[in-house]
Amino acid sequence: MSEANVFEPKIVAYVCNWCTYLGADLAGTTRLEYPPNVRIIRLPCTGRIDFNLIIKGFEIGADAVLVSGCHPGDCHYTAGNYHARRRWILFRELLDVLGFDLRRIHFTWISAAEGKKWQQVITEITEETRKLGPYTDLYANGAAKSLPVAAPAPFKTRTLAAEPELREHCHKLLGEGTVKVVIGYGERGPAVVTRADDTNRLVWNTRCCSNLTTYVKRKEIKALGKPAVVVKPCDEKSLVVLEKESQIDRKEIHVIGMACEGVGEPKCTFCTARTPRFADKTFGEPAGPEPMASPPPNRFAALMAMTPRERMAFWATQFDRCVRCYACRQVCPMCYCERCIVDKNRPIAIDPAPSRKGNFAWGIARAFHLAARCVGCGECSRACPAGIDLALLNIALHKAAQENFGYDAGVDPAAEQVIGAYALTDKEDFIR
Amino acid sequence: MSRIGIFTCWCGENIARTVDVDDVAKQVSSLPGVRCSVNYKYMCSDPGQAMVREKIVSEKLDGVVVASCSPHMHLKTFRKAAQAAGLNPYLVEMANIREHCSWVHHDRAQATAKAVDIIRLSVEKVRNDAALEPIRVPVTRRALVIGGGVAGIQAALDIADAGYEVVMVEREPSIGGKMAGLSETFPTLDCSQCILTPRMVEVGQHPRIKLYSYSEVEAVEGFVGNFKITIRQKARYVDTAKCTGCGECWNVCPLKKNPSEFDFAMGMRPAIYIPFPQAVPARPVIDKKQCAKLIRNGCGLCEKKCKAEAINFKDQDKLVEEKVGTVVVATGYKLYNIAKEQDKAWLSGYGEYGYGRYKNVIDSLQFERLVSASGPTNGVLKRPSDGAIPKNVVFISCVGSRDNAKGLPYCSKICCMYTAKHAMLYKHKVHDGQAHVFYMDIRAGGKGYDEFVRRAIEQDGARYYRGRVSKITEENGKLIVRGTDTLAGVALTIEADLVVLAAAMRPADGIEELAQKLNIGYDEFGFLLESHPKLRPVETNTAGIFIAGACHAPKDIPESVAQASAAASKVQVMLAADELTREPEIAAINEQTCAACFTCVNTCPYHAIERTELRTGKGAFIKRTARVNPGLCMGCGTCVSVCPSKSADLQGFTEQQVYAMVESLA
Amino acid sequence: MSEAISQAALRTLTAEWIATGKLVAGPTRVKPDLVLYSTLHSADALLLEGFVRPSNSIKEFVFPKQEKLYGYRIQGNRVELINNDAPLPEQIVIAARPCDAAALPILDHVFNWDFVDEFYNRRRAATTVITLACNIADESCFCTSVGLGPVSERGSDVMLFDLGDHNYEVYCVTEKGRDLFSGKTEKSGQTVRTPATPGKKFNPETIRSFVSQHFDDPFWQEHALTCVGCGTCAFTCPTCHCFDIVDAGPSAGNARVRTWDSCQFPIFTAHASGHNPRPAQGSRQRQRILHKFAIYPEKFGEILCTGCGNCTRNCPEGIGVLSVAMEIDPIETKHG
Amino acid sequence: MNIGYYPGCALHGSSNDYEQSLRACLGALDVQLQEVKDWICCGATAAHALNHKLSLALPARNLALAEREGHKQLFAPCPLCSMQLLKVQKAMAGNGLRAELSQIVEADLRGDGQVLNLIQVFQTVGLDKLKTAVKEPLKSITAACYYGCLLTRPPEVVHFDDFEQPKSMEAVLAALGAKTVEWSYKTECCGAGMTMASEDTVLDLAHKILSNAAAHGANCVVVACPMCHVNLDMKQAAVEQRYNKKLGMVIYYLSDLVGLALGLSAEQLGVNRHFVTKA
Repeated sequence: MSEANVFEPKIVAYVCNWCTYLGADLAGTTRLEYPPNVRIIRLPCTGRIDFNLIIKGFEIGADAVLVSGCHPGDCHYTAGNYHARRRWILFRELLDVLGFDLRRIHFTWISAAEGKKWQQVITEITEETRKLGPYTDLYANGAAKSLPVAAPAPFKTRTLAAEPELREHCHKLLGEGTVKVVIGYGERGPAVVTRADDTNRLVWNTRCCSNLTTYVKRKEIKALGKPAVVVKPCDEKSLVVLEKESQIDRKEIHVIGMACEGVGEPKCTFCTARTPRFADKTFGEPAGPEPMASPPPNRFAALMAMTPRERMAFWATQFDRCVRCYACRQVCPMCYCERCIVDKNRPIAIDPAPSRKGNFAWGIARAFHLAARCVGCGECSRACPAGIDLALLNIALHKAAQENFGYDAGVDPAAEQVIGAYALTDKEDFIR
Repeated sequence: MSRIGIFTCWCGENIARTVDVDDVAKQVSSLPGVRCSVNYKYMCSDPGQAMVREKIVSEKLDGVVVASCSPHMHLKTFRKAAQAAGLNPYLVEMANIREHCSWVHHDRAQATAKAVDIIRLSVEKVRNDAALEPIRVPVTRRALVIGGGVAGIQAALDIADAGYEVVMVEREPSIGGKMAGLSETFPTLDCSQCILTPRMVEVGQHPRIKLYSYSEVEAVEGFVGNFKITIRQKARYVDTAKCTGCGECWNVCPLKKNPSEFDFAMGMRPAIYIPFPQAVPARPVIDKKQCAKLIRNGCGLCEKKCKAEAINFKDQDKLVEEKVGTVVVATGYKLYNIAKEQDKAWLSGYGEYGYGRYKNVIDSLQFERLVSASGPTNGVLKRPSDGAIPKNVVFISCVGSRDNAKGLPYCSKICCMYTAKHAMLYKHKVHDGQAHVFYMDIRAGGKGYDEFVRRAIEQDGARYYRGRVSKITEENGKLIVRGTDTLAGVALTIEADLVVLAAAMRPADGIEELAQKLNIGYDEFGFLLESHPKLRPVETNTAGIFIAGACHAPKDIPESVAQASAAASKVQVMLAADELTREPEIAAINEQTCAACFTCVNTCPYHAIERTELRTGKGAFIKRTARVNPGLCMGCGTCVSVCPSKSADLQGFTEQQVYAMVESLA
Repeated sequence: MSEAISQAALRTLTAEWIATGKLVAGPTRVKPDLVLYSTLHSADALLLEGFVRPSNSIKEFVFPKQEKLYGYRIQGNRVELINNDAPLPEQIVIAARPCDAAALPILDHVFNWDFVDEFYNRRRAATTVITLACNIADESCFCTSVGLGPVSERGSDVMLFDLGDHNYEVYCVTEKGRDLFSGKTEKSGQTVRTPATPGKKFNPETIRSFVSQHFDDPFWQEHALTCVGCGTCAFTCPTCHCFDIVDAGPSAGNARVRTWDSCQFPIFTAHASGHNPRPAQGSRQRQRILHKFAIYPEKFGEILCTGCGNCTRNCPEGIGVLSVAMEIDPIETKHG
Repeated sequence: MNIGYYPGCALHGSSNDYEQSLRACLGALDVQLQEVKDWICCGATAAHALNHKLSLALPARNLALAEREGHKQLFAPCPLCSMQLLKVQKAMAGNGLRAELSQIVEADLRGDGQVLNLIQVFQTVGLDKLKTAVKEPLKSITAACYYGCLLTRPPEVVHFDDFEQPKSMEAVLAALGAKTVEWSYKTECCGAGMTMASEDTVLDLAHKILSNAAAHGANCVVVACPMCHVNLDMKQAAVEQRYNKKLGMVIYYLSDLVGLALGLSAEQLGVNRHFVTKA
């Protein structure tokens, strides 16, 4: 029988209770027939519809996911749909760079009066998806291609001129008790110094990679009292974000800014500044001209030049290497949750096992939680023992935030945060 | 929940026609946590509901799924039924297999399969449902009314007459607002003061209204039912308790030549004054910028003259606190300033009309004073420059309004009407005079409004020209008004003795600051935002705060009064009980895991989440956290989405529930 | 006289194994600066020189990062379990490092001392380890400090020694190994090149006594201040074997799965009550040293560390067993 | 000081008395006018009615010439010209027209130069400097400053003074020790556009302007526009005849009065060549 081999797409629809759900009710009361492939999940507002739910939809085998709510200005809760719209703008960029098939993710505004529109939308989506066929490309690594990687340039560890002044300054700070602890660099990596006499352990050279701001939020460090932290121009931006998110009190931290000559690949691919701007004390001479305001997108461009299928395959091979050591999370200054969503087990939003599915979900959650927050310090990529190109995801979202909201995390302390705000003018060309 | 009962409804033929109800009931009986599964012709009928109640008891059900129509149709019905049987109503969910299934599909097999899935979703929701109790918020059964204009007065009296205490705060020395200064009102031409002043007196004497005149709202704390308002009583230098309002002071005051705010500088007042004879309270204030005693310790005549010893030059601003349960904002409007200088960068004035340069170019409120029986000229229309009776008066409407070039695109709504009124009043006072009106459109929608305009034209012979005035100049005492009559297609030059400009309406000064104190929204022009343009027109986004009158949008008196009464009735609903009960399906924050990034605080459309701290019993600091105020949360769940650690969750739509639902479709 | 094989022949042999459906794993270069043990899809991908050691370890072939223990199905109020007895292919790990191979006997103890772990043993039995002796070491290597060395045979079925000019001496340690190479090698007169010898950097006994006696020493807290608390050290360690058991929900096919876990995570010891017996990073790092140099040795009589140096190499902040041990017992600094 | 100078058609024709006045007066202030070579019609009055591009291209070419000669400032004594030049600058700002116009006029347009009208020239010289340079304060002068239509309009193009109640010319006269009157026709149209088409209109407008100035006690009218001058000076006789009243209102170019105050003679300035010379 031919019936049997007709592909019936599975479509998951997250709809708002006040507009689209009622629109679907109206379609019913007016007996507007449409394909039976959609499964509706009713939520109070599009504002409640989180990105994890869209991912979860695909994880359970949906061939397409629909998110639908009230038209702008009609939100039952006045602004939920605006907040949602803004998140979707960013989230679509992330899905795109991950190689998701955006033809399977639909956003619509359907009012309680638009039973007809609901019928049309569901019919269209079902037919479009039927044409696309089952979503077999999801997380498939078949078409894997690798990205052009520049062989790491031989990088000399060179002690920089500012080292003695730095030590002297820190000696003074601890000596006079201005601060209780100095977070700086030592021979082997980060060094935490609490005694003035130990300040000679501090170094300043071309191998000072770590973004030390990640320590100011750690319990163990906080316990020691007022810190001084040594920052490079790229790192100091994290402090701006941390203060915006009321994680630190800038006045309670002594920031020592180091003019930077670069600390080698891959970190410096994301370099946006060579001179500290917010430091309490600055050492060293800025090397050369200020670099361009946005990261050189070479590898990113190469990735985006691939087809979505190839991109997804690329990430599949990358994420297969993930062992969930969470180094990416732990080194990130912006990851300060007391209980990471991946450690939450009721419900399990992200498969805790390092399955490909789970690793995608984790990669997506990590990246999106950094949307319009990541300052591009590149620590995640540096720390990953499996060499996963995590920063590429952050770049995608950073670009999206810049292009859509003119927002550059960590640059302007006064700028309004992107998530948590909205503008009536936010684009919605992707919403039908 | 592991003892769930599923009740599948036929809805007569409505569901059964396309969905194999028996099969559905059989299939869903094996879903996780399901105890029993039955079906019946009409679940919502009495026997149907009885069946639900009976099963709840007999099967000791701890969850119920009714598979029938839309929850918007019958969820409340079945929750009531369950409650009657002793089951927490929030453990009841519906599966919409009618509107979303049987009515929109015809293939029986597919519809049946879908129905099973729809029920599966609801079962998962119930399995993870929690018994919820409605939220109860204690209510201070008093209301604050900000603004003592006609809207504020109406709201205050309605609320007070309903038996609740009202606190009224008025910025000016007297209540009455703009209406108290109007001459007569359209479309009836009854005297404005005649209808308003009795209401003012009522307010002044009402046992349940506490009036703070010459006072402003300093600060607002708390939330619906429990606001704490700090009021600044501006130094009046007159002890209102001692003062008898005899008037000796203002009669004796030598400094009588101060432009009167109430008369919009059309008249003068002493340094110690009451704005107008019928003022409420009828107690004077001293203008500290003009009083010789206060400036250079001179004069002091009033003090000597006052037998009641009410004058107190040492008086200072006082801050007082009032606790109220709800707030009505009725701060009214002001006129757009036609002159060049503006209070907002995006506004510009009309240099070409010479307002502020030519004495005889005035705005509509000034004209009201000039024709008002209680006005500076006692109702005799004398032009400002020389007191002559103007024989030709030009009225220009839409000055500012509907003029993008000046920054105000909106229609001020009342100008068409009062301009017609002005033309009439003028004719009634100056029989041999001629009124000319330049207009863009005549917008006279309203009971008896268009007839009124026609009367102005047909009976009182006002000449209406559809067109704009390009320029006004002054030639030897005459105002040369140059404009066009676009209907006749001719350029007009009118030699006028007086020009009256119908300036646009703008919200009163300080509205933005007040709105920020109250946490309510305002549009780009400063008009306050209603919660929903159709369904919640007098509510704001902050529960317990309502708006009335021209602070919301340009309005005439009847509209303002109607909205005021609407707001008052909302207030009464809220104050009717000692407790507000609110739907428990609201957000909650896990304060243990909250990382205190406060993104939710910025996101919440209702300002329902606050920054707070966790402390030990002894008060030692543990951590900072966000906390939901159940009195304010409306349950949209936007906070859940922006919370990275998912420490925020929405009761009734918890993460656990939603994920369980999606995953059940795997 | 010894047996030898050319690199070309070794590759051909590897290709044969792959072709015959064996699961063959070995070092591959996944990025210019990253070498990992991974499953080989072609013999060409096998990397035999020009690196110190892969950043991961061979434990994942006997103790994978995720192992499905069983699946389940829920019917009404009943739960039905589905055993996971999917057949395993024979696997060969080629060009393992001695410090990796030596970890297997260590893991054998753990997975058999009281509860006999079928999943581990099945994989272990199906695995043959061909070890390539080290002729290169870096500052993080310290096998000699824990009683092993660049040519140690421990845990290997076959030893390969680089003879230069792309030839390897083949020395079969076990029958398993011999079967793989019988008839594949030729006689050779060449003698073994001098292997790399990383100097002895500390004395494990000193470490053992220190951790046992200085349990509450502020040293631990101070030393851990720069630790960010990730699991890199444990997950790339050949001997670390702590695991967690998690439920992968319907979207992951309703399974109970064993995954790696690390004592460096705060939640590793977090109680449901919220209490955490190892509240600070210092106590967690101490635990790792304690386990490796005291607890495990007391139980099984050997150190839970093969000196591979992965923890130090992979730590984003440059911490590791070596850095800790050398602060406790800095031999180099003591005796010049 | 040297500034680029775009005379426009009028100053080389009907209003060459204006140019004479300018050169004399500015010369005395040591301002050298460097006439842009090969300048063409600014397109005012006609071009914009025929073809929008043309109305931009004509002034664009003149700008290009000035830019090529390296003039940072370009003085156009006729408000029609200066407005045209400013109009094209505005049109080039931002949108792609710059490229297109550059192509049309075959020059790489920058459009960053500063276009000056007569009053602005005096402002650039500096009113204080002017004040000190005055030799014979104009005590006898009570002037009505007449800006006409284009000196301040359209405001979004010229951005000069208050377009309804300008004051800048008064300021210059004050520096010269002259009195000025507040009157109503400062920025009214003189009918220039109708000069040929409808003399009635012109005479009517001129009559209003002149009599309003007189009514406010002015003994002369000051202009900074050749068109205004033509309509108020040359046509004054016709106005007097038509409305049959004596006006005798002397019409000065602003530069005339500055010149006189600096001690130049009426002859040097060409004031004697006006139609109405003395009341």
